[in-house]
Amino acid sequence: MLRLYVEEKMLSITTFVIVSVIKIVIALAVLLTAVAYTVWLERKLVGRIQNRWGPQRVGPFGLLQPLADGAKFIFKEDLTPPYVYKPLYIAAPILSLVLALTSISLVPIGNWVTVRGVRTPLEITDVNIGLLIILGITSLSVYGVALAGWSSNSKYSLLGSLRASAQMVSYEIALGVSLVGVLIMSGSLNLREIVDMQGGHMAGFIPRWNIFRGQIVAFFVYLAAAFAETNRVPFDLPEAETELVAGYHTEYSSMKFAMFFMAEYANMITAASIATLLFLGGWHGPLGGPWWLQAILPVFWFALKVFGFIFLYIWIRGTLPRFRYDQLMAFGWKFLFPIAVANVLVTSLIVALQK
Amino acid sequence: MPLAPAITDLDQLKERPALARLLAWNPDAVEAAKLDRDELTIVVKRPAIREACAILRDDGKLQFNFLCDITCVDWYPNEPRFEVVYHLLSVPRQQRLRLKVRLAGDDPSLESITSVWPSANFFEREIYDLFGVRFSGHPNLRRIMMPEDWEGHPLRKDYPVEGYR
Amino acid sequence: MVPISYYLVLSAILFSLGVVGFLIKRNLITLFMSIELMLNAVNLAFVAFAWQWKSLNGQVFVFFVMVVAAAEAAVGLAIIIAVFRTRETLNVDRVNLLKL
Amino acid sequence: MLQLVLFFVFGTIAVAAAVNLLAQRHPINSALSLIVVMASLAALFLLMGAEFLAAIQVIVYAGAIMVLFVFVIMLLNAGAEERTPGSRVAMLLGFPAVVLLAGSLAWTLLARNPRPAPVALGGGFVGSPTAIAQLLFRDFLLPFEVTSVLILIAIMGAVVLASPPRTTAGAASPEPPAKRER
Amino acid sequence: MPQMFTPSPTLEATGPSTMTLNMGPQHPSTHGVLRLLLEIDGETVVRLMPDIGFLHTGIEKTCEAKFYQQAVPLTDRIDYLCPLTNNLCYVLAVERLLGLEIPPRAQWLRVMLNELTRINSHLVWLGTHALDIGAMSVFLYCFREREDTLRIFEMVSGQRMMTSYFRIGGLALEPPLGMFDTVRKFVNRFPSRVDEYENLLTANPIWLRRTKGVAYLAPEDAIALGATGPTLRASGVDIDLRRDMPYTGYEKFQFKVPISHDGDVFARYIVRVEELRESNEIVRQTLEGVPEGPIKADAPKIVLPDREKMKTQMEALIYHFKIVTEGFPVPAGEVYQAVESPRGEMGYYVVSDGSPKPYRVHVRAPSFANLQALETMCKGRLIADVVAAIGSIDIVLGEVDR
Repeated sequence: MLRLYVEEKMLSITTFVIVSVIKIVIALAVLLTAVAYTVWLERKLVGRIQNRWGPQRVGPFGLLQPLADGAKFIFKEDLTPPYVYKPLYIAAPILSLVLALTSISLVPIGNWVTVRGVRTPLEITDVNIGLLIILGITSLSVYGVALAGWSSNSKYSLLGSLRASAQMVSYEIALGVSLVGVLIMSGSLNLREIVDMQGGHMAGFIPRWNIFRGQIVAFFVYLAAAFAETNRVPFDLPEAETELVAGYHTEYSSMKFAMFFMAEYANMITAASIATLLFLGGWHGPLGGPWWLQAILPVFWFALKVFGFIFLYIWIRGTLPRFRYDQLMAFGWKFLFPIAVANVLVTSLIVALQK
Repeated sequence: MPLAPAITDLDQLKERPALARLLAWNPDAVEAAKLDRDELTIVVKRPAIREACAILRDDGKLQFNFLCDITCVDWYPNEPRFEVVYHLLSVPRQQRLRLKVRLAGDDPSLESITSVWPSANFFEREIYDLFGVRFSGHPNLRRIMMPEDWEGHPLRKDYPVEGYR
Repeated sequence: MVPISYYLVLSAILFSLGVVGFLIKRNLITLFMSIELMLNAVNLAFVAFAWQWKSLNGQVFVFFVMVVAAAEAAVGLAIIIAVFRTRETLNVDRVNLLKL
Repeated sequence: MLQLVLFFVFGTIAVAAAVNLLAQRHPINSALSLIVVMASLAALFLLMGAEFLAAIQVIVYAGAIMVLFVFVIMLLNAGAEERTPGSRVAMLLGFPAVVLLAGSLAWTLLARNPRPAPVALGGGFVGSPTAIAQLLFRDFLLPFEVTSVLILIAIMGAVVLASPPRTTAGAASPEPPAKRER
Repeated sequence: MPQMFTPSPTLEATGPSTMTLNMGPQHPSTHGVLRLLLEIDGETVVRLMPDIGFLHTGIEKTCEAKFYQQAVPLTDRIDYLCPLTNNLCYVLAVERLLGLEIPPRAQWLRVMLNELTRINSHLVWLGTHALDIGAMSVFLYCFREREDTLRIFEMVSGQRMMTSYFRIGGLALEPPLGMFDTVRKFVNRFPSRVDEYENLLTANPIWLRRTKGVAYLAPEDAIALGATGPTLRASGVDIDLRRDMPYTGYEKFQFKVPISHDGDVFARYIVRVEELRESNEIVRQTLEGVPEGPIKADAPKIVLPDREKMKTQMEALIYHFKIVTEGFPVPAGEVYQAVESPRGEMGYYVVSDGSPKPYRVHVRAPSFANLQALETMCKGRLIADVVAAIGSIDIVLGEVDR
């Protein structure tokens, strides 16, 4: 049932709508800014890894670089090559971006807050099958890639999108199975409940995060699968620029290309958020303090963990070469998937024995 | 280091193994020979070039198993106009040998040696492209450097350096 | 407050559209999609009944239908690929021999 | 009330997309229409409290099965469908028959004049994952296991059918390096 | 409807399930303007046809219109990653035609700079090869060291890339003060930098998967297809012209010739990385005891006089005028001079008819011959392996097309 949480503390459905709209606007603004600065962070960090400065001309430390990039994308000529299948060619990047932005709406970033008597969760909507819906939306994002490649009517795009759709569908399985262990332990699909399960400490000081409670294998499976789902190095074959020019978005330019670009980074942030929520204890952190600190700290811990994950993404990008396509498939099916299944078996056995 | 004069007398060079082998095979195939600046050159008659290459490659003592290079020199307006030059290398013996075939300007064609060394493929295409020398039996004799519809053969001496205007 | 019959009528309409598609479409893949549409219509009916009787059995059946649909799609599309490889067409009127 | 509005919205979308499925000539458009049908059905499932099924509908149907369809359409580069005499006959005979079928079904269903089920938004009956799992792994354990075997067989069948005839060997592994030259 | 441009040649698909893919000339991994026509079945390469000539500049023809000494700067442009090797090869060929003896100091410097050029070229290769396979950072690490070698070239010649430093009869200039110190610093630093590259690649499992057993070339195939240099040595054929047919004094230096018997991309990678270390050792040896003395041969009619002499001595001025305006005649004859360039056997075939202009200059370009081996390497493999194979044979399109 659509549990819309029209609770007693919420005054009416009107308040609910108003609060939701405010939250959507804020979330979108924050997410898009985060996307822009993830790009900046990536360029800066990869630059440092490679002995160069990265962006530093636009603003202090190149901090205004995302704005310059955005302006450039907007004012670039928007080429539509002949022979493309236009409706889908235009729809594909929009689909990609919309799906990437939608999935973040189910990600809680902190506890409930009460503002002027209106109590609301720190996310756009709290659904009790949140994780499943996120998985569903992510599974739909294949279409953006597949349709972009197909409608471009170019061989490189087609090869890229065939690779991408096969890769994303394959790794989705390993990714889904890697989450099952956590779900067995928490017994819920609600992200908020999963995080609540991870509060507190074991043996006095170890946080009760899932990663410390036997899900470390699942975490690494999720890590690898998430890299593949978001088409990042070392699984960036769909857009392997040395082989397929730019894969599925070879024929795209200007804002349409920017949409794919933003979708990729938004997906990265979503993947990082899910990893944080499911394995790294969400917004739980070590510090206590006065009430105002308690209000801010969860969001801070959450952001810190997401940042750490994204840092890992970027670090690996600067370090590793790229897999070959058949090796990628073999890695997903013959290595990650069995490990994930084994993890599910072991976890369920342990949980069953404990009961 | 003053230059020693080139030896062009066939009799003086007879003891050279490569030349001796070719003479033993078919004395008519060898047109001339020259030893100049420590480099042995054997001029082979046109019909014999492919078999001469095969013999030099397969001979157990000579082992000229590596084809370094094929190129061409245009002696326009002299006749015979073209000289196709083959550079062979014996990897085990570390020796080089130069073979030459002289071709008349009105019929610049000879047998391809791609069946002996597949590596001759590109070199012969290049010569065809830039000199207009045809190689019979070449698997894919097309222009390689110039566009398909180019007119003329740029490395010929009657082709101006600046190109036709 | 939606009457159960509305759901059933919607299900019937979708099912009929699936049947129409199966009859008039000529592309093997589209035919296949029409079958999927019919299965979906049936799923809708199942869920509607489950809702009416407050019994989850109907939903479990939808689950099984989905599994069968997935298996069917995998095998069916593999057959389509095999057919396309030999006939080089997807038109059912031209794929009228059982032998590959 | 809200439920009725949502029903009509998603029901209309579903029917429109299904009609579009039939109207489109190119299979990829049909496939996309079918995805829309499935997504709106998922919304209807939510209205009826089948939240697990709604998510599964999106993940399995839209996210996996239809991706397979789109993938195959891309792979075979299937063009627009052509009209043949056979399709015209099917159109002439099929349409009336189907209209008859749909009409009789609708009449039968509506003539019963059932009571509206008095379930409010947010109320009791929920097909939660836990509830479904308990049913699935207790009462329906045997069918569940049978379907898993079915899936396994389907995977093998698909692999056998779709793999190309064994003419070209795949990427050949390098032979052992030959002896040194000298 | 806009007209589609169909480039020629074209490749027709031979089977129902294959399609043709046009890779290049504008493609990120074809190292310039190579165009590959691929016929692929899925992602498996069925046929591969290189199409070259996009960079054809007619250098051989231009040389025929220049004096002998004027052709030296043209040779820089043939292989723009190792200009000094090209200089050396051409200059050696002309010196052999002339029968000219080169003073030992010039020879030592030639060896030193030639090996630095090899390091420079291999660094570009390593960087781009790693970039092709997706390892981004190695590229910039390699270019960091390449910058050092380019600075050394700039020190000696005033130019970073198109140096034209070797001249017929010696060198252009006496190397500046402090040059040997700079080289010594570089040589001492460089091995640790090679370790750094190897840390990122050699034991990296993904790198190993991408390179081991990929693009195999059997030794007999390598010889038949005319492959030379590291490509040939990685297939197990032990030949290195520096050791086996020494020129310009290479016999005075001790070095190993790395070979491998695996014949795959990884073998070529290992051979080249070892060559980086060996070249560094050669440079280190050349630094010990560079002989003192002139840097130009004592041949006033051929070698340009020093600036100082030209301003003070009448004969020198006359010779200078004559060399610059009329060139110098070269005895008739022909010479094929081969050197070991970073890519393989680079040969210059120079024919003289006794005039001050070369009658014919032909370049035996290693990349041109190595490129022929590409189809054998890539048949039946995946597109990604084609990229790895192109990187591993290290082609330079300036040299392929000339």
